[in-house]
Amino acid sequence: MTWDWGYAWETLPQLLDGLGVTVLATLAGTAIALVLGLVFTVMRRSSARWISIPTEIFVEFIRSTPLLVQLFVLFFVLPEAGIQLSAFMTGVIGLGLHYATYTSEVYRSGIEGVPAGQWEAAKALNLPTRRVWTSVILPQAVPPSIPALGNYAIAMFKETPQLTVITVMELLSVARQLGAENYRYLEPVTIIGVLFLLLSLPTAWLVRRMERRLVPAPRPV
Amino acid sequence: MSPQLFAYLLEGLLTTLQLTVGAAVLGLVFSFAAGIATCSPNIVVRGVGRCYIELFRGISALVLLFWFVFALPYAGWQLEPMWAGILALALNIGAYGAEVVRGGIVAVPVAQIEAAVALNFTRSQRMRLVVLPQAIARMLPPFGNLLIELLKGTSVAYIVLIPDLTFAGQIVRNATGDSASVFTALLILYAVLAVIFTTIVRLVERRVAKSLGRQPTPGFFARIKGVKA
Amino acid sequence: MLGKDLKLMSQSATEAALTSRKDGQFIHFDKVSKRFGDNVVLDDLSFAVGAGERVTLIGPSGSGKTTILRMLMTLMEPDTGTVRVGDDYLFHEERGGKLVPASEAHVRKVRQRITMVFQSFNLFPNMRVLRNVTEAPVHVLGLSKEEAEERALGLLEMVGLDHKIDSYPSQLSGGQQQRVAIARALAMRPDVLLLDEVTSALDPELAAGVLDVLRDVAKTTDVTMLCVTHAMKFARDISHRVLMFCEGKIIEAAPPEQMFDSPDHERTRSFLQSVLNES
Amino acid sequence: MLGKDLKLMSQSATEAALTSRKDGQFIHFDKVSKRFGDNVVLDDLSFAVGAGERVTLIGPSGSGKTTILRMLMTLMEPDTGTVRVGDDYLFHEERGGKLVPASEAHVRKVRQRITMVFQSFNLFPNMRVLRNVTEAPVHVLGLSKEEAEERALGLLEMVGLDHKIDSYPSQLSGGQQQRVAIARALAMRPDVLLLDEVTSALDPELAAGVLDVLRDVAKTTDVTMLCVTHAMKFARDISHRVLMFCEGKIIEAAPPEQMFDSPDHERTRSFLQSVLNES
Amino acid sequence: STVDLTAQEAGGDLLSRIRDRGEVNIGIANEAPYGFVDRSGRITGEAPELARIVFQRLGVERMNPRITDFGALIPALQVGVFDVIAAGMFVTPARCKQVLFSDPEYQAPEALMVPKGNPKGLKTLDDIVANKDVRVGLLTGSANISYATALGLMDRAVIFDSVFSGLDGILANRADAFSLTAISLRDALSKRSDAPLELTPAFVPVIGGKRQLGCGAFGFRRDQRTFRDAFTVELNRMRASGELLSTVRPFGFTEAEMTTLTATELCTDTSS
Ligand SMILES: Nc1ncnc2c1ncn2[C@@H]1O[C@H](COP(=O)(O)OP(=O)(O)OP(=O)(O)O)[C@@H](O)[C@H]1O
Ligand SMILES: Nc1ncnc2c1ncn2[C@@H]1O[C@H](COP(=O)(O)OP(=O)(O)OP(=O)(O)O)[C@@H](O)[C@H]1O
Ligand SMILES: [Mg+2]
Ligand SMILES: [Mg+2]
Repeated sequence: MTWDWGYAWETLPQLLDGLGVTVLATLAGTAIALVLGLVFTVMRRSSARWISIPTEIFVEFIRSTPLLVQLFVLFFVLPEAGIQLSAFMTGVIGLGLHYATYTSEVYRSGIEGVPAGQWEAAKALNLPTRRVWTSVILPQAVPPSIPALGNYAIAMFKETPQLTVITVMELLSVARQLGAENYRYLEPVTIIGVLFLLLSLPTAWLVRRMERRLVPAPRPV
Repeated sequence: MSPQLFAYLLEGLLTTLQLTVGAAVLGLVFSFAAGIATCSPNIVVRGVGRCYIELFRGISALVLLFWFVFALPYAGWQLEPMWAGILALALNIGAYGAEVVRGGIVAVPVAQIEAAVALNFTRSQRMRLVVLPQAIARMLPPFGNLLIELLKGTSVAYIVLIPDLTFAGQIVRNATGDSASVFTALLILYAVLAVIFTTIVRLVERRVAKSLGRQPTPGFFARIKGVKA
Repeated sequence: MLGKDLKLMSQSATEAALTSRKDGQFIHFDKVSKRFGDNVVLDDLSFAVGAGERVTLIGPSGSGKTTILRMLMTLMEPDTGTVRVGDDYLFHEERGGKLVPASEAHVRKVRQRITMVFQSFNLFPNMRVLRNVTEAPVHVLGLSKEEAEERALGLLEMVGLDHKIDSYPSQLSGGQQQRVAIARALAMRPDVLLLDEVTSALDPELAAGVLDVLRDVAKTTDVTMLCVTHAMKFARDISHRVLMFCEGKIIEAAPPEQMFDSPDHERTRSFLQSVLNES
Repeated sequence: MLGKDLKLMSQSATEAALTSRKDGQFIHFDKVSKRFGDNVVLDDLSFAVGAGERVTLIGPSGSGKTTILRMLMTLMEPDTGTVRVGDDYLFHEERGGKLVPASEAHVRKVRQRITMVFQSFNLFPNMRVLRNVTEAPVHVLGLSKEEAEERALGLLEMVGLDHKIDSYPSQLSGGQQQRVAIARALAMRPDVLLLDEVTSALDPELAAGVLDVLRDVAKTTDVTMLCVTHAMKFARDISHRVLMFCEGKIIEAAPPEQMFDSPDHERTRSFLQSVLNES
Repeated sequence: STVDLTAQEAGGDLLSRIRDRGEVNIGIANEAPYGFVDRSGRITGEAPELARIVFQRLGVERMNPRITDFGALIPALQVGVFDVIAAGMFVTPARCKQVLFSDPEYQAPEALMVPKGNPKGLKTLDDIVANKDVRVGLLTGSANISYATALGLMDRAVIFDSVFSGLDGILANRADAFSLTAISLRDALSKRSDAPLELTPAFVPVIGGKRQLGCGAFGFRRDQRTFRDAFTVELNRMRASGELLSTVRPFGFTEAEMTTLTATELCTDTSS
């Protein structure tokens, strides 16, 4: 089988539609992951163990099981519990929830990266706990986390094909459908690969530029 | 559940393990090759390393899998789905691993390299004797995370004919019609696998940390026991 | 220049001394022990410091000097024993005649009287100099922004940095950072000021500037000072009393002249010799 | 104990002095300049050090002392000017009568004669003490493992750490780590030993031990030493000559007695006063 | 582990190689009752059972089933992952361009799976076309997708990756009706008899005035005509002797599902 330009051209509009869904899901998922991750982090650091321990277990569980299976559960089991969300919403929530466990780790290491001396100085000044977080710790912990957070946004972008199992017609579902209809996978799948690269490369570049700005240049080895 | 269906699950579990371990080993090779390449003073070597990382981080493992299984045969060679799976996952995870390797190398304090210069080590001796042994200790925790990523990532393999754990789950689901318990079982099985992998990585971490005379960072269990500063 | 700002400080220190229970002392360590694993860091230690007294802690590395200061700052808890500041226990509360572990609110109340300056400055890198100094007065003491800034400007002028109020800490030299840290601590008008080797991360020339500032503080206020330092000349200048630590115990306590010129203890002698020898 | 190991050292230092070109000096800085951005760190600096000479560099923070040592160690290149060690240029090679930038191989050859001990020790945390000391002799000098270990044991005995050969650096105190670092440097049998504030990260008592070891080294070998330190007593004891740096220039050079007791320069006087004052 | 495809495309006789190997790889889609894994974990279904007998008669003793996504059956056949599609795949002219079909072993009318009581009153695909609020569930890669495309239903289609996802999807109100062959749906429902679902009476969809009679057959690579012919001969013998019906009857097939149409007719006859 050789590359068929005509077919590739014909499928492009549908694939671009799929790409739209993919991008939208990624953006919405990222927004959820950013907020929820911070919530998880703070809950995990709570001094009340009935909050911190269940959160820790929950986060660890979500983090170590496949998104695919979580999507199945959200899609087919939640409605039985009376929660009816659209397939797209389910996918976005699944992505956001899954990646929140990662961003939570990022925030955590950002917070741990703040030198102990900062906590001690804040205590020596008797600053109230909320103030310690908002004016001392988070302003120092969040900026260094931005590149890692950006990387997860890219990773999420590439996970969206898994939404195919819950009937969201994102990029890969469209390609599979086209392939199954026309029995040609080569063109749609290749186009997807290129589209992914076209989106992820500039994003990765941006993230690295940020990283370079935040972490002063290393040196020759 | 019948013994046969159980056998499917077991086989799926083994396939998942095989995929994970195979891709981890191969991915580790890619990681080090590309990671060290990006720290090379030679611009060509550095360029090749960077290209590999950007390309394979940018394409999802699923797309790679599709390519290897359904497109590559037209270019004249065909991989067993299992090998295609291992290769695709390894290429993908290797690109992430390369970033970890690079990060580990860059994080070794400059002072260590200066000390090695003061002792007149050659460039490659510096890398081999001083930088890498220290860098590896830093790489282990992120490598542990990548291993879990990989484990979960294998679940996409079922889409290209590789009968992994998720696939086995689908078979059982179709045979018994019982979606909820199959999904629950899958979640638990993956979590158990993840815990096993994490434990192994932490043991290695502990060993390496000890060989540097360091305290390893507290793990999950230590964390939920609530040891806080 | 100094008088203006520092007169205001520590109105309550003397007051505190008056309210102190029995012996006219302000800070009491009572049978305090602390260990890390097998390492006994403080060994059944008791001592007291009067209101307005300036005490220097000396002793070999690992003898527990920092531990004393960190404990007073509640950065560390004792394993056994009690610490009292004025009328209040620091880690305990009296409830129905019994000592129970203190609530966070209680600790915060007692801690309010104390503040600490660290070896590594620990300025907040995300805030400019002025905000480093005003942050706590505004959010802890409840001063208005204007009041806090006025107070901060006075103190920054005192430490010679009023022209740097808009710099970030990273734009200052170590000596400058440490002087800001001192101003930040004084802005809380503490009764007790803890200083842990505040010059040992600095070059000798920069250190001199910081010690000069502290001499001023010592001479113009009646703040209680606990100070760990290797700058023996400074210790001699400012302290009322020197405590020599060794292996978690105080092995000698005396006014500086006596301690430095004719120490009783053999260990003190050898320690002082090695410190004074190299310079 | 010392003699045994150190006699062997620097056979080539005297030799080097003989081969040195014109003025009997061993190290030559010739019109060296270095700047970072706008900051002129070394300003057209020329000076020379004889073989076996021990020179102390003093001066305020930022005056370029560390820069000199790092340049000799090839951790930094000059912007203009040349550095010569014995007969060889450090950053240049002579090819067809012209100076061209040196190849890595040439730099390695010249660098072989020089080694450095750092303020923060920089032991390799992944190697036990013994291997820290043997690693370079084995891999750089090509000694057999046995030879290298014999040499290392001798040196570790000299610095009083032969009982710690199986410890990791993280299990040692700062003073012990620095003594290992000195042994590690000496194991290379360098002609030139560079020391950059090797005690300033240490407590005074621990620092004393390290300085004692260095006194021994100075007295029992003829290694050329360039030494940045604030320990003036030590400088006076060991150095042949003291160089006072200020803003990238040498403003005064004299034997230690003269420099410390009657400095010519006003800047030197004020610097020495502030350093000697606090202790 | 690489296989040289070109050798086969040059017209090599796959059947004789299979005979040499003594083992044939068949592709199934895990879709009951055509080819699936049953409760006891055995791979069975009308197509694998028929294939087992036919291959035995062709001198191949062992059969190695490989399960895959329905949509991936044809690509996987084409790249040699297996030798025959034994999944009861419908013969359509479009598919005929990609694979060779044996004569069909059954014909199957369609049905709709709907919530119990059929609240939207749906009976055929035409009802779905008429009611713009209805979301129709389809199985990925199935012939129903081309029906839905022709009927302009795709913008309301919900594409499931397995029959049970479709069933769970109706239960979870992800779609209002799931369109598939009556026989598949009946089988799926039998495994979940407690589910509040029901089937509409079977119907034959009509598109562009033409009846779309789904006929399932075995699929072969395009260069394996001899192989296909040999297989078809044996299959038609079974059909004539009645053995075909008796083999598939346990899977819910009846005389009504038997057909004498040929692959050639199905490949040229209809067009959509
Ligand atoms: N968080 C900790 N965990 C374990 N050991 C500790 C900890 N903090 C202090 N120590 C130990 O307690 C002992 C006393 O420490 P401390 O810092 O009080 O000594 P110091 O007198 O201040 O010494 P230095 O002059 O070196 O600062 C040391 O042996 C130290 O190792
Ligand atoms: N890598 C660098 N980038 C920019 N500036 C540098 C760099 N290294 C040194 N400098 C600057 O060069 C000047 C001289 O530094 P150097 O370390 O030689 O001083 P020094 O005399 O050793 O001072 P100190 O007593 O503080 O160690 C300083 O102003 C310093 O900020
Ligand atoms: Mg201390
Ligand atoms: Mg320096």
